[in-house]
Amino acid sequence: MRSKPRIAFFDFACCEGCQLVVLRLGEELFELLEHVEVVSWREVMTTASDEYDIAFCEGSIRWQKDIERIKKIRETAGTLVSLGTCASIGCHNAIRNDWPLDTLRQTVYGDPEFPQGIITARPITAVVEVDYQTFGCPVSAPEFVKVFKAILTEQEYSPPNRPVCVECKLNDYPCVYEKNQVCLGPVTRCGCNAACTGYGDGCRSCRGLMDGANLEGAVRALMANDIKRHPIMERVVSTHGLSEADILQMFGAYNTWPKVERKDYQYED
Amino acid sequence: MKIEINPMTRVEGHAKLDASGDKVRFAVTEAPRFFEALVRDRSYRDVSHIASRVCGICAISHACAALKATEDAFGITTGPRIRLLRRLACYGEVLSSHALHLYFLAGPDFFKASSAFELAASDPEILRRGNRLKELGYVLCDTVAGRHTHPVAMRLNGFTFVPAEEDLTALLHRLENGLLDLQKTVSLFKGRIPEMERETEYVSLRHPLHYAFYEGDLHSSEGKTVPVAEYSRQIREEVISYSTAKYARWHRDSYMVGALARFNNNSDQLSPAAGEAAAELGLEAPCYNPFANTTAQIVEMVHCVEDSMNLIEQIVSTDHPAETDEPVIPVAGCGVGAVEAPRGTLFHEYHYDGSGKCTFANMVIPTAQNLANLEADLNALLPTLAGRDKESTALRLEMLARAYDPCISCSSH
Amino acid sequence: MQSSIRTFAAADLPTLLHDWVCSQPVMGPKERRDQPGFYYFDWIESRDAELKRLARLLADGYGATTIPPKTAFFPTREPLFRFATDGHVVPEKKEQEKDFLLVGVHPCDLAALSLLDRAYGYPPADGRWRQRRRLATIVGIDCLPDDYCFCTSMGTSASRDGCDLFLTPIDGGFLAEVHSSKGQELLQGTHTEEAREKDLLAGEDFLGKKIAATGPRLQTGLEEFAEILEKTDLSDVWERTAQRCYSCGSCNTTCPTCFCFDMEDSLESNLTSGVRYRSWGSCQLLDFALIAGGTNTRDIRCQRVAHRWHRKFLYLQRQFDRPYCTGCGRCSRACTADINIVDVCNELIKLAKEKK
Amino acid sequence: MTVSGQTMVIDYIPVPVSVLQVIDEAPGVKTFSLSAPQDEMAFEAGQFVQISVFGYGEAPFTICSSPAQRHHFEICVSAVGRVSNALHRLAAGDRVGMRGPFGNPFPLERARGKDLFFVAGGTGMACLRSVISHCREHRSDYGRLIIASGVKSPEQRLFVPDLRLWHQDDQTELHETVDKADETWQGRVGVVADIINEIDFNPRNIIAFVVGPPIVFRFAAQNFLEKGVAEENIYFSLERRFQCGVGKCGHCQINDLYVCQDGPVFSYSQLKARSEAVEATLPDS
Ligand SMILES: Cc1cc2nc3c(=O)[nH]c(=O)nc-3n(C[C@H](O)[C@H](O)[C@H](O)COP(=O)(O)OP(=O)(O)OC[C@H]3O[C@@H](n4cnc5c(N)ncnc54)[C@H](O)[C@@H]3O)c2cc1C
Ligand code: SF4
Ligand code: SF4
Ligand code: SF4
Repeated sequence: MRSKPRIAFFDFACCEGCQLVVLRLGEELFELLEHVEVVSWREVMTTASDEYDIAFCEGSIRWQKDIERIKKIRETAGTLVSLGTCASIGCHNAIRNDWPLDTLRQTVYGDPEFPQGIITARPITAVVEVDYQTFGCPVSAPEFVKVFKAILTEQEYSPPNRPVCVECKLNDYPCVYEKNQVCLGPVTRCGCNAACTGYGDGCRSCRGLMDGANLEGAVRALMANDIKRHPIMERVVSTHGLSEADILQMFGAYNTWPKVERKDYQYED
Repeated sequence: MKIEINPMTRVEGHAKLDASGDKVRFAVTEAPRFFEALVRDRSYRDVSHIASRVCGICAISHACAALKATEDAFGITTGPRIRLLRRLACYGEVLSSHALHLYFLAGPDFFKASSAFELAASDPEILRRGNRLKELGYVLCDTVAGRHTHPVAMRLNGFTFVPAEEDLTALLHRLENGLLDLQKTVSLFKGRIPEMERETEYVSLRHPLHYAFYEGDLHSSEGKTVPVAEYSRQIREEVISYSTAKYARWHRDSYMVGALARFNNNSDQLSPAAGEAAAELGLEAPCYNPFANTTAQIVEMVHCVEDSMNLIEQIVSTDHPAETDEPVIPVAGCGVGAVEAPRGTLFHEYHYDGSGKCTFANMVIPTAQNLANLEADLNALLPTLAGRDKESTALRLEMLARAYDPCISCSSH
Repeated sequence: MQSSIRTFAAADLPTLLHDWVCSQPVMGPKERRDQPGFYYFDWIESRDAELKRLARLLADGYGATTIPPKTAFFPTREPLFRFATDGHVVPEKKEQEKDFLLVGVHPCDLAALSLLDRAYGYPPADGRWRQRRRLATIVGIDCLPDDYCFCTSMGTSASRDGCDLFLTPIDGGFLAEVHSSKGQELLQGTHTEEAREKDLLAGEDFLGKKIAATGPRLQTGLEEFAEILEKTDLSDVWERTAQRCYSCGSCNTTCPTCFCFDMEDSLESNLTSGVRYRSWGSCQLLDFALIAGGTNTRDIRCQRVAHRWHRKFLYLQRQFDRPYCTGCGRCSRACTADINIVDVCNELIKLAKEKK
Repeated sequence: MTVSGQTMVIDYIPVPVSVLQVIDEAPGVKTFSLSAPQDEMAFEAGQFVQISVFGYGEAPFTICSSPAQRHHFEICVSAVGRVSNALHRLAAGDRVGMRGPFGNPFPLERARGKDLFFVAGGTGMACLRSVISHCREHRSDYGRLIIASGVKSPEQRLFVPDLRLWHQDDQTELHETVDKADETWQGRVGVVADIINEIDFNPRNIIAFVVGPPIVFRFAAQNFLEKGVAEENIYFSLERRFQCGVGKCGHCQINDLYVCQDGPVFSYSQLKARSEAVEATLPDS
């Protein structure tokens, strides 16, 4: 048996909700931690170490200096995990790229120049290669646990390429469309065990679009127009009266980062 | 002596503390995420969900403040059952957040441990208890709002899901056990809080009928009470060159929000067991010891647990609907919403156009409001530490900063 | 066992249910309290209120459950066995090693269970399915269609496949067809009477009403439909359908006749023991036909859509002589992309006619 | 647990078997010798077993040892994913789970008295070794035994001792090729399907067994067909990913055929009209 792998948690710009989800695992976390040695975790530990084998990184890249920091972490860690949507696909942080930085600074600080050193917001996956990706805002606890175990047992983990609908059905949850709510579940990567739809709220795609998601189909299904619909969908579409822009904005809430490739983006780095 | 603590550990978010000569500075280095800008142009449907992402620890408070502000803007008055359920969720959040602070963040200092894990190595039961209390708070939130971070079931004018009566009453038993855990918590922390005294202005919400968390008017210990909608005319926010969080002041150069401020302003409304806990801990209003913010948190935890039982009974006996399929009709308008987040008064303000798009947003975060006061306290504390070595001075300064339970990613949002 | 037809009064139903619940575990339909109109199968507790609710659903009729009753025999996710990573395996104790009763199964779902009997019974038979099927006593109940039902086209409107007792609501009570000795026993504790001519007519009347009220219809016979699928290039319809389809799999995960599944090992926190689970699969999901090396034999949505129809109405039709669709309409109800199975079938038929 | 067909009921519970020996075959490829459950393993060449590494999952592997060998059996595994990588970390003494054997074997009855032509691309040899061993053990039942084996590079050759044997004695005609030679390789360079064109054989008396990646299937089929070999005499053994091995889970379907039950050995004539048999799509169609 080799000695216990050393693990570290790091955070970049985010709400630190993912770390809370991890901490909330309680007994299960303590059991999992038996297999490792936690050497750095700023939110709960004072001591820190620059040597670790497995790094969990939460949050998005925001400062210029974050780039160096994440590269350093990548160099040190044998295994790097992006924790949650901020780290994997940018989350709400990336929405800010829709705006010029001066406008943002003016809006929030009343000074177009302050603070300095801010760059285009991006997930850590856009800067370094990660070995495991986890999604969710906050990270889906079952997925974190799965990945943690996969790492310790040297398994691959491919994020599920199936939509949330599958988990709704396997849990026998009513579809929220029947509650006259808009849901992005049919195009969103599952793995959250239908956390939102189980409580009657539509999925907001916090785990990001799954591969091969039929976005055009979704726009068509949700947009107010005169295609023939079955009664449930008819009610949803007529009450919410969504335009294409509304629908795309909904998808964009967590999925804005890939759009950074757009020509009209202002890069600030 | 030059002290630099960077980054501050066992706090939420990135900050650094440095002391050189007789001056201490507490700088927020967390990257701003520009939430006030990024909700602009977005639909009212998304606002509370985006807002809750400001902070993982006080997600419910942000969601509530955003929902209240939006409801205010749209002229919606929520029914009594909705308000009761939201209050319950707020209690859950206060309980979990305080438990996190007490047992995982600040706690280890009182036992000379560097982390909760180290603490657990010597006494696993302490960590287990902390975990149970934290979990109890989360379970309250889960039951009402689907989950704590980030709440799913809270929506404008109601909930997308309402817990069944059985689910609510099932909590009662856990809450009773929670009170037992809290008794042990009181004895554990009693007498361990460092002494210090610096009088300041204490600001919180105040409600005529109950110890305010979810609703109330804005109240200052200077003797002034105003409706929350007035907040921006009363409180001035100011950008500081070395910090991405803004500082705030009202009547004086700085003021304090959070558990101690609430205790000082509203202790007359505490539940009976909370009052007893305060007495046992030797906490009496007004208390001018900022370290006692931690003590006040224990008292508030007792209050939250005890009053939750009360709330559950009220919720079960009110059959006003809280769940609704009816869509909200947006109207052009401005609204302000304030709640007592675990760390103090939180304000959200939004303006909407007629189609329900957000045109302006402002969020005033408790930790930001506390920063000026924290610095003043640190500067008052430093001279009293003369004669100590660097390490113990640093630790004491750090403990004071932690006593404020700063929530830094929130403060720079 | 000779089949006989009896009647009993509606007022006796709650006591009857009470007897059943006291003698064995009972699974039956329930309505979600926070969402009226949403039905699901679940274990029935012996509380009065719960029995009253069940009696009401049976007497007044209830709409199709989203998850079909096959879940009683093949749960959405079930442990297959526990293992230790050192190679030790322990069969998972089956939850329901006892006999149990499944009540309130609609005719189309009875037909679906018998289709799965064929598929899972095809050698080598699925032991779990077979075991649970043997333990179950089934009480069917007749129903009236909603906008999505098309059982008449699938020949399942009057199915009694595999049921022990079948109830038809008639004025003031139920017609109870006894189909097995187990079914007979179920009636033992209640006062029943031999069905009279008038009762039998009322039963027929119910079926007649049901058939008349069933709107959507397949525009051709089933064997002809299989032939169309086999022989015609239908890509126009597949493509049109695929433009809308999300590949979300809800059509499969709600279908009473779908039987594909996935298996997954789940390790416990000690990393030395765990459980292998099996859960419902769906051929509409992107990864379903992924093979080693990264090739996916159905990576284009259109291929997956076509596969669904081919499998249901052609391949399985040829293998088992029955289409793997009962006309329950669940897939159309569940589809958030508004893909209606009957509409698509009829589009296919229309295209085939045009091509001729 | 017996040969499939006799196993009438299945509960998906594997039986534990021990790893007896692990042989490094080539980079990324290992052969595992496994103990037979109850010391007796009855199977026919071409059948596969479902191997579980507990905590990782289950995957199908063809038995690559001779059916005559009954106390233990071998599988040859290339590390591509979850189960196969986990297998590669095992050592003698470890235990894995086994279900099966399953699937249809190579049609050796039909092949009696015929010349047999084996084409193996890459790890395809893993699948053919068992049938080749069987034919050598029953040498008099068959005519010529022609083997064409192609790998990417010399180090990728599998079962080198067997190859040496097949080369040396006169029971088999072995033709080896590599895509890319190195200093150790003096033999043929080029694609394996071309060997079909270079050898004289009587197309009317040939039964061909082809196993390899899709490209090998396609070109081998084309070349055999051009030589005049009948469609029903060209056999493929196909791979899919699946869960059950017994025609229930649905993952392995090639149109209406189940690889696990109707296959994995199929004749070209069975596959050619089936759109999902990507291996049988001829290069020019
Ligand atoms: C009848 C039969 C006989 C076989 N015999 C042999 C044999 O003798 N030797 C042998 O080595 N192999 C054999 N195979 C092939 C072997 O079963 C497969 O390679 C099997 O997938 C290995 O399982 P695994 O768990 O290691 O790989 P998996 O984890 O299943 O991964 C296999 C491949 O699938 C892809 N993949 C998996 N999941 C995803 C995803 N979510 N997204 C994208 N890509 C993904 C990857 O590209 C990976 O390369 C046989 C297959 C069959 C059907
Ligand atoms: S609620 Fe959303 S995710 Fe769930 S089934 Fe309906 S559309 Fe799919
Ligand atoms: S339910 Fe509808 S959208 Fe989903 S896979 Fe089936 S046909 Fe496609
Ligand atoms: S295919 Fe659709 S209508 Fe047919 S049995 Fe399945 S769910 Fe019912």
